[in-house]
Amino acid sequence: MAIIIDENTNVIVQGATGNQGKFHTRQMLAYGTKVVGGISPGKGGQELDGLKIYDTVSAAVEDQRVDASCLFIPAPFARDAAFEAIEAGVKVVVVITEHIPLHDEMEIVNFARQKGTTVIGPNTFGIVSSGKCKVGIPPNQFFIPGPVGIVARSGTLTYEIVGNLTASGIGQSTVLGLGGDRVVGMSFVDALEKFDKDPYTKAVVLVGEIGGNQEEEASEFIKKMAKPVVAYIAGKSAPPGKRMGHAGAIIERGKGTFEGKVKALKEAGASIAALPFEVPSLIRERIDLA
Amino acid sequence: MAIIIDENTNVIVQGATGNQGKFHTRQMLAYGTKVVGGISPGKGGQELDGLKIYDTVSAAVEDQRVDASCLFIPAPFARDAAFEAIEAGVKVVVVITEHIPLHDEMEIVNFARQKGTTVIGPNTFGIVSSGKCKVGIPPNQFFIPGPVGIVARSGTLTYEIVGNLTASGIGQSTVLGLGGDRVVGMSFVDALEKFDKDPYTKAVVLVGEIGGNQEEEASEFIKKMAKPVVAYIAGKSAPPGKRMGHAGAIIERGKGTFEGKVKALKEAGASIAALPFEVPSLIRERIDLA
Amino acid sequence: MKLFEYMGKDLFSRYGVDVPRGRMVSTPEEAVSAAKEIGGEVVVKSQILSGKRGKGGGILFASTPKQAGEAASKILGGTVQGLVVESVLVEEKIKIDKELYLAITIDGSAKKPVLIASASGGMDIEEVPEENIVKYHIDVFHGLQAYAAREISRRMGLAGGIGKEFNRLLLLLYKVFKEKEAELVEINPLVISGDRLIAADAKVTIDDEALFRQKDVPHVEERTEAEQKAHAIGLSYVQLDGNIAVMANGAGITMGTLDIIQHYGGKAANFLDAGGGTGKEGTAMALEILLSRKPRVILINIFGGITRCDDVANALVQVKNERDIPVPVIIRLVGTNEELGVKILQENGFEAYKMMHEAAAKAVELAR
Amino acid sequence: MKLFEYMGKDLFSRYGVDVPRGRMVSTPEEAVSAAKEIGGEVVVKSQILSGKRGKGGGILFASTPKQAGEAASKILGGTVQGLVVESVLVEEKIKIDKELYLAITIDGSAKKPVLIASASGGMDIEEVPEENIVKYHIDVFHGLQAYAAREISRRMGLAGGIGKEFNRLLLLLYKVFKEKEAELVEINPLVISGDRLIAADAKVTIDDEALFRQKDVPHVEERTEAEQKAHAIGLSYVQLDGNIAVMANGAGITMGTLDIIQHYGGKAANFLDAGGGTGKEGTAMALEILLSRKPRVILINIFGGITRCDDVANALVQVKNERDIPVPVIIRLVGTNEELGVKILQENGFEAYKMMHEAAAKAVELAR
Repeated sequence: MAIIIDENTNVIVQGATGNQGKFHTRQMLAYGTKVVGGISPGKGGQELDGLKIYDTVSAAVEDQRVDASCLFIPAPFARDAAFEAIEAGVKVVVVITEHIPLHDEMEIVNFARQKGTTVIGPNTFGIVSSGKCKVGIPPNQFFIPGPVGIVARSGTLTYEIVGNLTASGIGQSTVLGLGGDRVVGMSFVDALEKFDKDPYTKAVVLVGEIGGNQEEEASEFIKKMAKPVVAYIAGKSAPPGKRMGHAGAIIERGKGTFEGKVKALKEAGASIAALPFEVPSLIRERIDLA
Repeated sequence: MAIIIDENTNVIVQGATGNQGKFHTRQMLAYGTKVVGGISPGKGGQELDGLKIYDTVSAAVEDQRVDASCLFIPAPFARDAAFEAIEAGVKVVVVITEHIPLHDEMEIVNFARQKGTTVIGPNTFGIVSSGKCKVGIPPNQFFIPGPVGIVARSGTLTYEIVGNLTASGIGQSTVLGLGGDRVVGMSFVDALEKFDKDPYTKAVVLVGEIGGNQEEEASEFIKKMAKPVVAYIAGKSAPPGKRMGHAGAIIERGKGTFEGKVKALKEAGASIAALPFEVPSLIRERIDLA
Repeated sequence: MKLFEYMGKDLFSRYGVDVPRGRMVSTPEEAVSAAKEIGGEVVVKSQILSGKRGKGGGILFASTPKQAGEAASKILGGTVQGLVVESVLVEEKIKIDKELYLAITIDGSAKKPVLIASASGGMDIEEVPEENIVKYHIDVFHGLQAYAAREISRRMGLAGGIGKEFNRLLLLLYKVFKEKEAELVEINPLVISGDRLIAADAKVTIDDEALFRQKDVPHVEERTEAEQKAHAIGLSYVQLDGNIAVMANGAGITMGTLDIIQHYGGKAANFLDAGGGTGKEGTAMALEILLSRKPRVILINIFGGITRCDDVANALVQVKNERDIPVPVIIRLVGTNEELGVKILQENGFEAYKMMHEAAAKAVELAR
Repeated sequence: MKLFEYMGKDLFSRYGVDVPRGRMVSTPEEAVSAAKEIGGEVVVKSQILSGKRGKGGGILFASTPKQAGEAASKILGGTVQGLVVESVLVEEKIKIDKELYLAITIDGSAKKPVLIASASGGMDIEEVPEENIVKYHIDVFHGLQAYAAREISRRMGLAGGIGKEFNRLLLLLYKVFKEKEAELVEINPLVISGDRLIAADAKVTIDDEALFRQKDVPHVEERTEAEQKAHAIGLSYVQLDGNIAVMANGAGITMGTLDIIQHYGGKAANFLDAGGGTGKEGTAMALEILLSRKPRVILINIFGGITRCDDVANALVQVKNERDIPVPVIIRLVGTNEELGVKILQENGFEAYKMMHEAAAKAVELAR
């Protein structure tokens, strides 16, 4: 088991014939993801390494079952492509694209809600259900199957933590990137709910950062969770009012501080890793890995 | 029993302090409708014949339970008022107003669908559950409780048929006006579904007219209905391309003809009244009124 | 409100839709100079609010300005499809590689705009088999979006440069539809001409109820004089060609009255829904409109609800006292204060009926 | 991108929002003539991208043009809230009957715009008790509608003429927010002055990511020179005030690196997320930016995924061969082709670490 995607997930790639799209489509196929088509307007009927290319998402959906779409679409056109996937009935839409305007992001997320679609991102590395399916851009080699679910706002920091876990022999059920922007489709709470229900996941690592109040909201949920949570929050040293790379990672008007988030998480019963490499040992404290 | 509204329905009137609104609010109260408030921006806190006036629908909803709203709002502002009621969570919105622009009507109806609201009208006389509740403008004196449900696109023609039924001693469970415009909230099918489930209704009278294909769609549903349907269709003599008063009553491109509708209804098993006064005897043929 | 072809094309053109170069003229002389200005072969098209102009002789081709003038003088002042032609559109004749059909209208069942397109253009869309038609319902809040345009092009089998032009056109046409609050925008035929996609015709109907806020749309009057008069005082009036003038209160009951007249073998002279406004002045004006068509008999059918029967009766009596009514008036009057109303009528020499079919039968009899 | 007050007011004014009459000037002389033109008492307001200007001496009142000139010369060229004042806004002094607060911003949790209003204006909204704040979430597709404006006015207790003005203002402000793709539009204070409702201040932040299509918004540069340089080549760079220059690949891991430096008692000179672009040229430019701040040590933290460690190592070596690097460079390099990368580094005199906290600890030690 895993959350959101697994070995039966049929994936299409929107923007499969662009540079980034082509590279990561090959990587996903190499990982074992069931990529069943690429979308590239005007190139319908062509093939990419044996992969069928369609002009539109509807054309792909008419042809076969599509469970998820991965978007490598330049920011100015990402809203349209996301709407296309949502409208066509694709139930998981992973928006890798960064720099999408906020008002477009709000429209994507609200349209998805109306249609009951799960949006991952924008500005995310995607999602990996270890050993089963990868929809997104993380390097293939770090992930091993195991009992720890990971949900994060940031990419390489997640790889860092996954690397530490894997090096310690602790595998991951699903690793999910919510995205670094101020408006993204899923929240920590959404992910924690799914992990709490997933029989294969025994503990969850929450990789948060300063800005917003997602971590605080997550804390309320963690109180009710059956499974232990280990959290690491980045941005302790960041000065207020500065965006630390991510649009969402900014302390504004005294809100979204490191201290506030850590306090809320601690009170909710989460273990806090002061440094990333402490995560594996905290996991071992909370669950029996034998 | 009855459909949509009954003796427990709390009703507000939007535009209660205008000429039309004031008159019909009094008529509804006289009929026994539980009118619990009037909405009139800028007049909140005032009273009309002892009825509380609120500035906004939200103010009324905060103060007490509101089940239905009746709109007497000039056409240019009707869309806004309908949105207000829908957004505030009122589940039945009766739009009496005529001459509302079509694009506004589409927005009202689609917003209502998103929110699960029933819209009756626009350009309707409203709805009467005989002896229990009236939301709209029909004269009070014609309705008597009984087993026949009536659904219609037109007003006075409905009064005519109700008058004939009442004169024959046949009462009505609920009399519902869908509205005469091309885009309205409810269809014949929606109403027939409700009547078919309503334990008090034994037969249904469908008062249709030329234009559109609602009657044809209704025929498909009538085939599956447990209860008998008597139909009268107006506009047999109307020439194509002319709007007979109602925006929706027009034969365009050879579609929506009298003949097509009658044929479909007959095939579905409905009894057809050639003239309005034949309705009561057709009802007697189909149900036992003893 | 329907727009003339030239107005529709003007509107399209302002939104960036490609239309043939052309000029609207109302004399043969103007047609000659328009043809000169345009150069080459031209088409002379009668401007009437009806389709099927080609079959009615309302569209002629001309190779020279002189011929264009001749074509114009043939058409102008004559009738096409029963309508008088007051102006013609002189346009460049475009090379036709393929004709398509494209329209956006309102689907009353779906309660949404629907885009209808077909690779079989130039003919009536009703005659095109369903499987050759692409239909796409448009979300009223999100509008027609770029991805939807791509999907429609795909279903139409349009690719490459023309596919892109078609995508662009779809978005523009929806913009016209939405911003102008149209009931219908139709391009038939939409012509593929080399790498151009040209709207060779333009049918635009603006929602009458939206005209109060559509100030920059040209005004087109399709109503007869009597219909205009009735509309001005809030009556819904449609001219028909029988001899029984009809007035009733409500659209449905008026239609029903007309049907009953037909049922008994009569023919109505009009549809007149007086709505709730049957006071003295309204009644007087309504009667004046009815009489202007010189009917054999007048049939009034009032089902008084909010309207009180005695008010209706008094209004009629007052009108009768003030002006001559040269034909019999048959009145059916029931509802609120019925007895009082009937009494007033009878005291003043009107015949009053209780059942509408009886009144109609009597009117038919008198009209023979 | 934040706009200066005068730009925000100009924008508001173009949408029909009532703002004080005023002029932006950059010399005392211009301030004198602006005050003359405006007449009566004026306010001289420093134009900086920060709030709390009043407390910082950045807002002065003047009764005469001469005083306005004096006020301007006091403020211009000086600093307010740590920022250099290059221009001042000279405005009519408005009569204040009451101060309100009004803003529209984006609620990341609700994923919707939220309108925030309070009858307690003039102070920071954070200091206003929650129960005195009206919050209204706006549907992103339907926008702020007239009924919502009426409801907000009601909750604000605003009735009569001012209530209507407020309704109108709400719709206008949302229009600015939506059309200009703002992250924030704020009026604080919003002043009731007789029957007028005047935006006495204007804070507008436009979404940086939308600037590519927001062509008519004035450009405001808040970044330092180094930040601009980094931004131009796609690096995410924030200047800080420590002495350990940091470069990593990814926003989260860069933040994490900064945190670890602080954890060990060090201070970072910057945040620099090189993203995936750690090729030779990118690396060279990034290093140049890092060195421009004259750090004691450079810490590079690369977790190679798609990025190959040998590529990173080679890029570093090449840069080292081409230019002088006057400070020690500590590198943490793991991931794809790690062994090869580390070998290249070590052969060229770089110290390579496996764990990021060890590398950070070493950098802190060297920076002491």
